[in-house]
Amino acid sequence: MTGHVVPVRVYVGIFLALLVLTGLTTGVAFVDLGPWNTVAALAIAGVKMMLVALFFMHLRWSSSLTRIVVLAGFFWLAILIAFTLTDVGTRYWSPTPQGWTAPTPAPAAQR
Amino acid sequence: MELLNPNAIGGLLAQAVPRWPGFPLHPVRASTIAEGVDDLHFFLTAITLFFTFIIFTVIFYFMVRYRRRSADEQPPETITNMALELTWTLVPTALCVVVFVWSSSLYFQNSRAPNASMEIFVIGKQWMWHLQHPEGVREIDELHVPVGVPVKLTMTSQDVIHDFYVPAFRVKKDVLPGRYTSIWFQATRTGRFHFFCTQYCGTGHAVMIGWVYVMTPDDYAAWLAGGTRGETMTQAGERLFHQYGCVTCHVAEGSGRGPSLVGQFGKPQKLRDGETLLVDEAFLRRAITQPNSMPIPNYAPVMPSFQGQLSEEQILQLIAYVKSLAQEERKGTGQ
Amino acid sequence: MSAAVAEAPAATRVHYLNADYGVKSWLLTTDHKRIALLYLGTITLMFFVGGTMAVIMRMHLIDPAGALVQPATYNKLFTMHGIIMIFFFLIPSIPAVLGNFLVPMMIGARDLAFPRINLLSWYIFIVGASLALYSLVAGGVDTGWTFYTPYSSTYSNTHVIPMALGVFIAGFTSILTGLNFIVTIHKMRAPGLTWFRMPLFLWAMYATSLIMILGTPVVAITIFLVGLERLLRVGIFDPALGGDPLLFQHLFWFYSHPAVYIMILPGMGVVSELVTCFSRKKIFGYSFVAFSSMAIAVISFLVWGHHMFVSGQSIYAGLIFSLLSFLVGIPYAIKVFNWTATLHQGSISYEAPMLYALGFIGLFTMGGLTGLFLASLATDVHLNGTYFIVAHFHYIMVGGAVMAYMGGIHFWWPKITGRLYPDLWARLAAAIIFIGFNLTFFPQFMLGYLGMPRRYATYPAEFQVLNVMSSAGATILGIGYLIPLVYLFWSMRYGPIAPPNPWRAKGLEWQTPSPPPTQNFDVTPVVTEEAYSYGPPEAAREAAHG
Amino acid sequence: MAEAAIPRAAEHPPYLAHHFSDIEQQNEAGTLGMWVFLVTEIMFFGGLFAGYTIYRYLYLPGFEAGSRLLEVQFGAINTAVLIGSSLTMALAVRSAQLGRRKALIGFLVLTILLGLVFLGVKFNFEWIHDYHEHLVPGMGFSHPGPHEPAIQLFFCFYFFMTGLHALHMIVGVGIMAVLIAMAARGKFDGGHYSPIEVSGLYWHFVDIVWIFLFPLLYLVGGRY
Repeated sequence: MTGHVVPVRVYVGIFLALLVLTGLTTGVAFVDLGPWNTVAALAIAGVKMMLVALFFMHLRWSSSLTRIVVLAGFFWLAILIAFTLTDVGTRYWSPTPQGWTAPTPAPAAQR
Repeated sequence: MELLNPNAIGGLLAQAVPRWPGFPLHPVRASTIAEGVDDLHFFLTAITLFFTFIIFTVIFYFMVRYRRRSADEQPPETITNMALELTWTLVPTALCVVVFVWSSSLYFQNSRAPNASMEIFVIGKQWMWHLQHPEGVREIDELHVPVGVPVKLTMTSQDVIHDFYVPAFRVKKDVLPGRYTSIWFQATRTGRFHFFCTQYCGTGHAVMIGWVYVMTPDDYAAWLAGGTRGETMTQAGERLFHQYGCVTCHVAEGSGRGPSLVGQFGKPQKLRDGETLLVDEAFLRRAITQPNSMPIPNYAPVMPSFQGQLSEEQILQLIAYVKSLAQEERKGTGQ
Repeated sequence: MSAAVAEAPAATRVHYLNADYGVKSWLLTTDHKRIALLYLGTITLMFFVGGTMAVIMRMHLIDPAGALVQPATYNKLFTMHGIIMIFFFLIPSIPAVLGNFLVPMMIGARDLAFPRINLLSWYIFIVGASLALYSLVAGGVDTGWTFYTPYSSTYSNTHVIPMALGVFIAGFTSILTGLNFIVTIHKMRAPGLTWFRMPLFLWAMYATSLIMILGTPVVAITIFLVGLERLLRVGIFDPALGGDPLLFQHLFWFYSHPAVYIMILPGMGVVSELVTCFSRKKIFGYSFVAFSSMAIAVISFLVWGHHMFVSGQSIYAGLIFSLLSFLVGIPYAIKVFNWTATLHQGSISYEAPMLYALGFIGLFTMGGLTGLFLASLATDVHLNGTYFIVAHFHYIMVGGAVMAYMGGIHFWWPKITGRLYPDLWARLAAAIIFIGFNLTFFPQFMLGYLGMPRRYATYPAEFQVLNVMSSAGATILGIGYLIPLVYLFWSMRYGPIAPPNPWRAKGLEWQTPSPPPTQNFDVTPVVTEEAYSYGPPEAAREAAHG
Repeated sequence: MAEAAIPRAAEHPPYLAHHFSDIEQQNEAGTLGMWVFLVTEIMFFGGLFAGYTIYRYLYLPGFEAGSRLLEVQFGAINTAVLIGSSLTMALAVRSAQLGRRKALIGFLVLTILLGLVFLGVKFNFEWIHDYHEHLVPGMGFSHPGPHEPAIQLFFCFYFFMTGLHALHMIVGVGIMAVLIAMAARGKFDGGHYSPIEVSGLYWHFVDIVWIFLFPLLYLVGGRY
């Protein structure tokens, strides 16, 4: 009574793919792509995570309940980061972007 | 954004509430926004009392009407009534949205300080408040302001988080270390009103309170004149500008290593990474304490950080001086 | 329903209490029922520790200049009161005591999915609680239960590290208990017990467990970072390094607002059971109440910003959080209306559990509606940090969660101990608690609106009248809580023997003798009917519908 | 009392706990339990990732400068080592499924070795080196330059995150050691491999955390 047994060559294939991706992400970091560097690094890390999760952790052959649990984990992390960024990101937007005008001179100055 | 006129609707309601002698039902209304906030408060109180009344009476009625009369009484089947379920889902939702729109429009309206408002700088320190008028008068735990003039408080803390709260004006804002927060109010009545620290800040949190004295313009002018005549904040700022060598780089004509500060305050400034920020107190404070976190195009990030060397008060004085540079520039072009 | 179990007198029958004797049998038990009792003892102790602090504070506040203690001591009192009551009483109260006892029995299982982890959670709770008590005895903490930096990480010179460690460790109790409940409810339901035949208490436990496992780790790492920052004198919340004081508040409230729902959701599960049992009717709108528990579990993670409206958070973020905070109130309205509708055409009896449930509905309605004041931006500016907030959350926690907890303890007491408690005394205690509670916390709404800030050891004289009223109420409330302590202990020895189903309730837990045998059910029950099938018996209903 | 309901000892294999009705239910409960625990771990690390994201948004130049002070080659080597240990762990689970005890023990030992290599590289080549470079906040941190406070913040995060990850690695190695002891005593022969599978999930999760830590800490903002 064994769960889903995965052939060795699939495991080794995934292992090599992960090594290649590691090399790729390190290499890409040495190329100046401006903001795209971060996007590339995260995208590659995401692909590597999917490979490990789907094949090494057997997510591909496990019940939909397990998949929902995993998605819930990442969704809640996204909630935490996204909502905190709504504050940090918009903190320095001043409500009225029009310029500043000097205060009417205080009454004392008039006399 | 003003879908509902906050003052009209609630006004009627507020009058209806009886004035209890000696037992205040609401705190003194002494600022322009107090009326609007109180109207929303009474509307919400009305909703609360209405729904509480409904729930209590329905429950009491059911308790009496359907009390168990015999031990093995068998009540009829419960039939799920979808219409009822929808009503008490949609009605509260609609109510919430209405109150949300009303309160948010009121909040946005209250969060904008009018343009030419009088500026006062507040420094919260563990368990006392320093309040500084641009004319140079410094006050501890007291604030004298003229009635009818919009006053903008620019606040920062030297240690932990404090909070400046004037119940009578319905204004409150945390005072954070390392950052400026600001509130504004326009007093409508003369008199003496409490202000409190409402963010826990240690042993003396409860004694970090004081009084706002709202005076007629003449009394205020007399008080201001009589106040201890030190150098104004701008003069102190100018002295520091020279003492700390700012003038060597920030040459007025703009030929120095740093950008000229004349006429910069209040204008948007484009940073090297394309973001545009308004040059206000917060921008200048970050420029003084963490200059390299905001690189300016075609200027090398060589400015040293003055974090720790300048006290909060001195930073405020420098900012007041930079503002005066913008004022002169406008006056210069004005004539 | 499975056949009625042959009833042997409790004294001779083997049940989980007399199956084994000796301290080892209790300290090394993996029986969910015994672990529930271990929790009951521990959190009752913590409740009375926290409660005495509350009484001292209320006595202190009779005099505007402070009658009893120094301001520094007062700060420690409200901090310890907050920490002990929240982390060591309210959060574990219903999930760890009633949840541990009832979840396996209500789904017809012999025990939770991971009994050893269940015992481990109790030991983790003991370690956390003893660290907290050490910190209390060693000199207390004065940072407020919210541990706001930079005060907690740099400026406070009290015993913050042992307390932070205690709260950090106690957090894992919630995580492991939540994990246990989720796996148990998913994997170990009795045959025939589909999700929509489960009692609503289990829906509430499931929703609470979701919040426990998704929120608690974030506050665990945050409080750990505060402790680390105190230890190493440097950390990510340090303003000198450009650390953002609001980041701590974001990470803290991300858990601590859903934690408020961890405290109230189980209470709602208990009330759903009580209202249906004592009005002998099926719940009105079962799926609505069940889905509103789940909706609360999800939306509760989107609203934490309303704690920070005046904290310098950007007004645009405030807008988003304000709208979501309004929407999180809707599921509560649905629940309250459905409970009230359940009473319609019922046959209502007024034993003590029902009094607690009705008290819950009334007080929770007021507590919930005053939340609207704090969700709306304009009024929150005026009310934030004042006694209005203190009154609001006490109406929810004391008026709601503690009332429901008391109701649940009284309702399942015969099943837990096999004894009946004196109902007259219980009703008296419920009435005293209801009156004392209202007298204590209603004046605080007015204090808050008048602008009296919270956490003040001394206050301006014009607030004294309302404070004296509140202190008077606190003494009545204190007495009200002592009475059950007396007659419940009395009932354990002298109370009349309880039949398996004294209230003629419908849950699976009432199908076993009380107190139940160690393996709960001799024959795993098969569920054929919906939850709360209090209506006319099967045959009569066919005739009615036929 | 009716005995039929509770499975008698004959069909009651030693590893079936009393409160589960059959082995299938026990295995599913174990796996679901571990996945739910991994979700709590995602949120546990999530608190640090959220803090990192906020400060990276606020002080990007400082974080880029801080990231360039780390040696990327050690990070890359460690990533490869950890991916290798993930492979050996997966193969260990596979051999447990097929009941091959010797292969199971062999792969578990390999996983432990690779884990220790990771910790060795991390401790000897990176942390000690950073200590000598005065880059450890709280222990004589000094890095004069324009972004000094932001760099210190970056290193706070670097040490908190890699420290927490290393702690999880040590716990993982401990679990592997226990599994080897149990496997040696033949506990996993009769097709009962659930503990191995569950520990494998934990190990792969620790690997995934490092898969995200490596680019976020070492490659932020690029190395050009």
